[in-house]
Amino acid sequence: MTFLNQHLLTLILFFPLLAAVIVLLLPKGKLSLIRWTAFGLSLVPFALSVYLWILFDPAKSGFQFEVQYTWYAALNSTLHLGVDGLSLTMVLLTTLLTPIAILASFNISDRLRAYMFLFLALETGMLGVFLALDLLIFFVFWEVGLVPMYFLINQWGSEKGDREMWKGAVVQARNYASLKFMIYTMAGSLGLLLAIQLLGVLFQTYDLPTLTGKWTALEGTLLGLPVATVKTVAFWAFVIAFAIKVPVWPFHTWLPDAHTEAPTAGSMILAGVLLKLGAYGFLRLVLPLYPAESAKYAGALAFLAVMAIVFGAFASYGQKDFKRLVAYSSVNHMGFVVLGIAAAAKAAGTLDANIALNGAVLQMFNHGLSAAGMFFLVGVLYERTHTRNLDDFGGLFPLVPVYGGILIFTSMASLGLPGLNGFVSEFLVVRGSWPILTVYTAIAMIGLLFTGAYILKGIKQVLHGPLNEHWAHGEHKLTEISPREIVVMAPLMVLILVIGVYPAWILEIINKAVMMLF
Amino acid sequence: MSFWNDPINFLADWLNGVLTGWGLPAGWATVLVYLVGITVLVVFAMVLDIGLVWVERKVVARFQDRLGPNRLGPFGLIQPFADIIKMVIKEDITPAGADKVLYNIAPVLSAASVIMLWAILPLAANIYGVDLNVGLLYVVAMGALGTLAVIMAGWASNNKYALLGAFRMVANMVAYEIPMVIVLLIPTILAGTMSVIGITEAQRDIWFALLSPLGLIIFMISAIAELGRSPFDLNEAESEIVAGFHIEYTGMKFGWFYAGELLHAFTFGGFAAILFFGGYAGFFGLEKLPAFAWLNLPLVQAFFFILKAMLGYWVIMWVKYSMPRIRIDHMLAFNWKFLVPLSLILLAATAILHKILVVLPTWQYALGMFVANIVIITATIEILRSYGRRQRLAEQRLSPQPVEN
Amino acid sequence: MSIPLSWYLVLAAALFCIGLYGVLVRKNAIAILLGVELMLNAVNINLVAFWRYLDPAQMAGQAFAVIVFAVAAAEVAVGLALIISVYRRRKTVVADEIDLMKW
Amino acid sequence: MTAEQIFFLLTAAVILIAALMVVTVRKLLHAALWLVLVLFGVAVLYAILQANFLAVVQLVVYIGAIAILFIFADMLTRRDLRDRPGQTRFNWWVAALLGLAIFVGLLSALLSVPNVNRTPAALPTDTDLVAALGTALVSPQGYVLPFEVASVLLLAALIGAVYLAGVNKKS
Amino acid sequence: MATETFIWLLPLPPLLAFFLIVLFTNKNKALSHGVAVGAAALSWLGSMIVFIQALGVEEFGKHVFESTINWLPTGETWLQIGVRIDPLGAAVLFFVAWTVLMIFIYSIGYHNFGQPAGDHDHPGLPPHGATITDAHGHKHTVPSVEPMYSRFFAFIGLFAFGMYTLVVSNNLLTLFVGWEIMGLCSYLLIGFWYGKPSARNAAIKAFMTTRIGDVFMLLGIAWLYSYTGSLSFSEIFRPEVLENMGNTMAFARLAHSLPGVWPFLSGFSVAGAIGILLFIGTIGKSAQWPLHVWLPDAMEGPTPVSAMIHAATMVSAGVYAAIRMFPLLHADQSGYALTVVAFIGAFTALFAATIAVAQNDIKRVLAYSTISQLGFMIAALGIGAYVAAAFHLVTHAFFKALLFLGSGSVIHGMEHGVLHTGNHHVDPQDMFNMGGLRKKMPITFWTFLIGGFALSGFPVITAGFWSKDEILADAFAHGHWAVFITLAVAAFLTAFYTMRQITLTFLGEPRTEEARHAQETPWTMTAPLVVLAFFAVTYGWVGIPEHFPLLGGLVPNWFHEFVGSTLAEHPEAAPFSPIPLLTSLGVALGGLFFGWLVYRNVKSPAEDKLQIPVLKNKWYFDEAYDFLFVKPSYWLAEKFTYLFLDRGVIDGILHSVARFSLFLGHAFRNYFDKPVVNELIGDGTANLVKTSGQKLRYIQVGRVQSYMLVSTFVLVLFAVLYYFLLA
Repeated sequence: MTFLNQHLLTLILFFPLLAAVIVLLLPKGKLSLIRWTAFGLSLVPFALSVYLWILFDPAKSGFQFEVQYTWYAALNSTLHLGVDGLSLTMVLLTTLLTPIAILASFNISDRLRAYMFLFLALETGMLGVFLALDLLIFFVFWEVGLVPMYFLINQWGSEKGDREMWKGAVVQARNYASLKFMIYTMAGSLGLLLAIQLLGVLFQTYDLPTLTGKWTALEGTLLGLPVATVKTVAFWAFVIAFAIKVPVWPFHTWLPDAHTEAPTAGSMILAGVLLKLGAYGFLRLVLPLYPAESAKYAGALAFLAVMAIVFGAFASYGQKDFKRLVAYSSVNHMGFVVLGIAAAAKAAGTLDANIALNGAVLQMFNHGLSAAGMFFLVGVLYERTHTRNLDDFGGLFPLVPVYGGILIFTSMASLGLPGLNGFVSEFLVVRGSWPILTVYTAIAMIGLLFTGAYILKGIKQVLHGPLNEHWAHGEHKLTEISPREIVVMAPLMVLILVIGVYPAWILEIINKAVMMLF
Repeated sequence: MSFWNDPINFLADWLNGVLTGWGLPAGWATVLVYLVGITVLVVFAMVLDIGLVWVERKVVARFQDRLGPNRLGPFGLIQPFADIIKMVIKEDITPAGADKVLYNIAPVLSAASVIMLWAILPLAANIYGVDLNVGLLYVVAMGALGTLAVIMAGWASNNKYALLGAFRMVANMVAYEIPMVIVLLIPTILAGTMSVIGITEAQRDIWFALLSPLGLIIFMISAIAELGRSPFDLNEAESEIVAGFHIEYTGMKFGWFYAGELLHAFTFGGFAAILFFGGYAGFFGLEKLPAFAWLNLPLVQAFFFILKAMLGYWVIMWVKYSMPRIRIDHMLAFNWKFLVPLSLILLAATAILHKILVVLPTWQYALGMFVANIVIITATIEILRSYGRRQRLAEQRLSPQPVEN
Repeated sequence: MSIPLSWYLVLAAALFCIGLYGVLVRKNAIAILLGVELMLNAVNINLVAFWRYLDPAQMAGQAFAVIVFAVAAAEVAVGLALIISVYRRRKTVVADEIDLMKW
Repeated sequence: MTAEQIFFLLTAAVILIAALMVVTVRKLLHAALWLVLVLFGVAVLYAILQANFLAVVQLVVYIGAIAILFIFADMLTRRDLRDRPGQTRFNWWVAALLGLAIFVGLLSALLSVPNVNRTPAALPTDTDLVAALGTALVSPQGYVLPFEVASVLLLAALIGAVYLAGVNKKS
Repeated sequence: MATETFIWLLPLPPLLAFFLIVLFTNKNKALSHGVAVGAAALSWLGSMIVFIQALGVEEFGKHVFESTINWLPTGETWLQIGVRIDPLGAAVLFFVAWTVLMIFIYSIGYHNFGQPAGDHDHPGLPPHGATITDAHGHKHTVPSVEPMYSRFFAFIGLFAFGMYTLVVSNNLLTLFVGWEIMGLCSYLLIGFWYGKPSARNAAIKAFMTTRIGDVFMLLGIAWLYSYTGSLSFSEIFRPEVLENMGNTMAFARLAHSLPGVWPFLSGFSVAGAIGILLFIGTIGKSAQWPLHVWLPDAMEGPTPVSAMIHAATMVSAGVYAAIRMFPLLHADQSGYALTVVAFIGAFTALFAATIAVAQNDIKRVLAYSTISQLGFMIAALGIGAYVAAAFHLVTHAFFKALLFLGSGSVIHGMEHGVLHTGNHHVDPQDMFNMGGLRKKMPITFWTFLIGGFALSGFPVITAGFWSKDEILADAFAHGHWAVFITLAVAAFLTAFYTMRQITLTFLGEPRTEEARHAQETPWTMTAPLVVLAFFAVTYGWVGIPEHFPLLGGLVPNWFHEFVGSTLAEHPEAAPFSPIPLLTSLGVALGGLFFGWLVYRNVKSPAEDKLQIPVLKNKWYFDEAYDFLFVKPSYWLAEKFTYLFLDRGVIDGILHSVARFSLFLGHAFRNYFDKPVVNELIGDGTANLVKTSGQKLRYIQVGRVQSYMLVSTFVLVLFAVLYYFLLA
């Protein structure tokens, strides 16, 4: 037990990798064995992180369960892990979503081992970002998370669909999407790497807690420039990297492509966790490292966030492709996260900022749940009909009542219906950012309005209206959602409802963490 | 030092004295004394061997409900000598195309490999050839020589039956050497030494047979296999390969093989006694009582040792004359798939348990070891039974089912 | 004990060279292996001799000898297996005729 | 010239002669048996050197296993070479010269060992050599690593040999 | 059990019913409605108990039932939520409990429980009726049971939960929660027959239109919360807080930056601004102009739903919230807020009434009348008479529920006829297809009559009279002439179209075959009518002003006392004056009379003088909105944002970057890699190796021993060299 308690984070972090290797070693043909092994193994990190959640003491300040191993002595970079409320929430989300996603991808059968391997590896990558307290490690995992997702999209993405680029040059959509995703993120993280290097070279350490104090206190000139300038540049380097990942308008165009082309489980994880990496980066690195700059440029950030909210909603409303619609909804929702962060950055330390940040973090978690659910439901439909075009559906409710019910429930969650989780976080964000960024918040309301619009559009096109006879009978007959798929949805729905009704249990931890952030 | 306490050294000193008295340099005297000692030992073994011929014949007769030799002398005691004479005067054939040298070396080697075992066989606390601290390995090594002899014989006599027999024999011996070695390690572990004397001394309080009955069983089995006696006597299966590797041998050459085998059997009986029944000692600490101090007298010990060895020998004969022959592949399969794993498990269990339990008082220690062995035995039997059941079912499935119509 | 160390060394060297000779000249692959065995034994003799003569408390010599045994056993097992399988396929054990890899 | 030295010289002579036979004799089986003799001689040398354990192991491993293997292999591959003229390659004299050269080289190297004519050091009386060897082989300060590696090697060799020599069902 | 705890439990039964039905009993119709009605009855019982206990408390306005719990941690503090029943809440709770229960029971009959399943009904479309053969082998077409029977009860269960939550909550947040949940349910219920495109669109229209209001309301809540640091009524209505909010300028900075541009806007105090924001929510919810458009379309839903939405719950919820927020509006120093409210209310009242006059669909008439009645309440609120508003809210709830259910009953009866004749082109909701139904369905007729009179404020006996009269009286007393006159006209129109409706529906002779074969509906539908009719009459008597001639003081003006004590300052009852009384009498009776007079022998729409296109087309509001908002947003969403901005501009930039790098790559490949690296270096080396290999292969004879010989030789060679050269 003591061993467990001491190495809890390490276990959580690296167990998925181990699991991945184990899965890779299984016999090729035994599909169900592979599936169940992957699923079962992926449950272990979840159990561990639940245990972590139980052990975690919100009252204590600073990071907990810290462990530090030497990693790259030459660079004074150590494998330094630790959790506070923010990362804890995210870790829980990640470890929860991974098994669900794996369960969701039980229908995959080609190169299953590789698939599962990538998935579990991906989990380690993401967890690494959330757990790392060392900039270099953070960056490493940041990039590590990229690779498996690239292959997942590129190899297991939707086969159909092309994307014309210019002068009739046509690429297969999933190649296009995966490449865009990869290059875009990498391009963003270039600046990040440089900035990190700058810090590392400057202070001969990458250890986040120690860096924070030194860097913020730094004065005078640097590389022949006034420190303020350097800081500003570094700040933007960080911000752009994370803004691309979140994604903030106008860096968001990779997202709809990637989400649309990724396999169902892939988009679940993408929307559920990967987007959070960016927001988490803001919280963990940008705010502590650049309090002054972020306060200074909060307005710009807020502007972009509002743009994301409004245009995200609009774009989503304008879609004919169901999955793309959901994808854009992510832009819209993550916009609220960034808005909250911006508000917090502007008026750090005030109660409003605190509330806004609570909202932002909770929104991250909630969006993880609802977006994953939505993508999965879209996947369920796609898997049966092999089309995502909203105009091909219509009036499916009588055929699939249960599915319909679940779809409406989840949609409402992402619409932000009070009583479900989305509302709590959005309310907190709005409440927090209203006094700080009044005008932006007001504008954001347009986005909120159109959130309703596109959600209803989706439901209208899929479930309601005259029944499209094509799916009613014959070999196209639409089959009801299967028990396995219900099992996939069940935990998400339960959490959605529970958080919506009584968010305190999770918000307490977030709140404490946020209070300590300032 | 009196004769009764230490006969060998007593005599050796006396002889040494005599020789030096004749004016030989000390070194040479020693060498001479050694030579004499060796001769005595060998002669003793050979004579005993003659006795064994008689015993064997008597016993087999009893097993087969006959009287056995009973004409020559009382109880046919003279019979063996008659046999010897017969062999000696028989024509000594060397088959054409045989490899003369090897053909002639083989029987000698075969007998030698057995006799050399006697170098380390302690008849009593101080009646032995040499106390090797690697005694048990030495036993195995001699076994290797035996193997060599067999194959030489088989090959040299330029006869396909002989060669076949040799192959079988060798396969057999090499295979069963492994469980043999492993089991030999058990007394080694228990006693903490490889020297036979040490092992014997270690059993003064309790026999290893009680500490590791399973070890004893495995040892006996592999010993019999080493001997190539029934049920492992494929090498001379009269029904198929007329008489195995010594088919071509006649006269005294055959005699050597024959004698070697008998002596070998007896020797293994002796080793069983040493390794598991406390050899010359092992009266459960009885001798410590002053009333039983006489048990420590060398000759008494030697008597008891011979007795125990005879018992072991008798068991070997018992098995031989009451068991049918096993097919060669079954035999090997039995070794590789069953005996080796089992002995390995036993070894591991013994080693661990010994380390754990040795701190306890003797009786608890012994009890623990014994129980452990019993457990292993029962487990093995259970596994075998279930395996057998599965086999039967499989066969039933394979066999054509009656069709109802 | 009055045998000088040099005797062992000379003996070993001679044995080694004879083995080498065997390896070089014998046609039969098995015979080559025989030569190899000779060389190994020569080595062992040296090892043990040095152990005995330099520092018996140090078990290095014997330990290495033991390991050489292991190696020898392995080498022979695999070598002979190879030869036999080659023999099965090509009906020859002559080292020079196992030369598919030449141009 | 003590009895022991004589004994040694006899053994050495036997060994060398047997070795020469090994490399020259025409029948491979005889070569193998000569090898056995060599090995036995070496075992005796070990005994003289008071390495009892090694001596016995030499018997067990070499004669009991390796020699037998050789004989088997030979018997399995006989019928080849039976009716061939020479057992030695055409350029045997080159090899001989080389061997000689190396022998000389080795001698010059070996005999340059500091006081090469030393007599053996006294055996430590208190310790049991076999036990010492055992502990040396398995103690982490000692040679446990090479020991384990050797065991792994043996296992690999076992499997490999079975795979190679075994008749594979396909072909 | 303490009353507070009890109040906590009030909303739960319907919620449980919802989950039970959805998860378990949805296969079994009887079980489903059993669960639902049982739940409603439980809540009803609880409400009654609470209500009675509330009556028992002295000075109830001072010590209300309230209990709170921590809900959201915000920094050091917590956001608390809780329940509260004060006089206003109690009054609302009373009618909500009654109407909800009645509607639940009514739904059983309305959805033809017990009838056979339809021949070719399928979920998402209203039942078409089933053919059965009776003993004589005659084939009859009878109403068929609703395919999604259970689902309906699940939805209204959730709906009831929303309403109860809203009523019992003591803070804006949970109020908003209930509010939105009702929004969802109205969406689901209006779109209950989602198979019909019209229903589908109506549902979305309803949701979106109300959501516009909700968004503003959310802003209001956020602002209020951030300003006062709390959302519970008891906190935000503390006089000093209100004082403070009332006096601080809301848009000080704005007004400062552009001086005098918006004197009106800059005049707003924080209280006023927040109040207006929240009030916009009400506008959406209770369908006030300009967000009224959704309500008439909401008639697509089954009739009980219409009743739910219009009478009992949602729209009332809107007014209820507005009344709750009255102190806030009131606190606005400038008084703009109340003016806006009053204006919107009065305008809506008149505006809707005008439309109602020209409608032929029996339910749409009621829909517009609802809008206008709500306008009355809002207007009353605007002139500060929140008690009157509450009073009218309650009475209206009763008689409007009655009217809707009654109309539902009528439609049901007509459907009987339609099934009988089998002519499906006859719209059973068009009043011109009816007539003379009073003989066919007497109970429906009499109850409907009561409801209608109550709606048009038939003097003395009906509840509607008292409430409406009080509003007029207050308007008059506080000298809001504009409001007074507008409302008076509206009241007249109300009476007029009500009578028109009654006449066309029940009086005269049946105009169609269907009307002739209409028949009375089962007791599950009529019983609620009777109960509601009872309240539609009697509830008015609890609010008779003291100074009313003759009747004044016979029964104490309980309602005024009771509800009036909700707020801090106690509004004194308006002094009696004959003018408003006479006005209301006049408009009511006159309206009724004219209505009868005009329509007593109108046979077809053609003969109807009032079918003016502009009225018939509701002043073209839908078209206008469609042109102004819906289409542009589509364009904005699809063309501009997605295709132009994302696909065109942003992706365009990305692609051009990609193209540039691609070009760069090609350049490098063609002009550097291929010639220099590949040919010169790469292939050169390869060739070198290859040729040398060809030369050197001849030493590789593949003979192990030869190799060894050579290597040994080399070894010796080196050894010798070493020995002679180096050593």
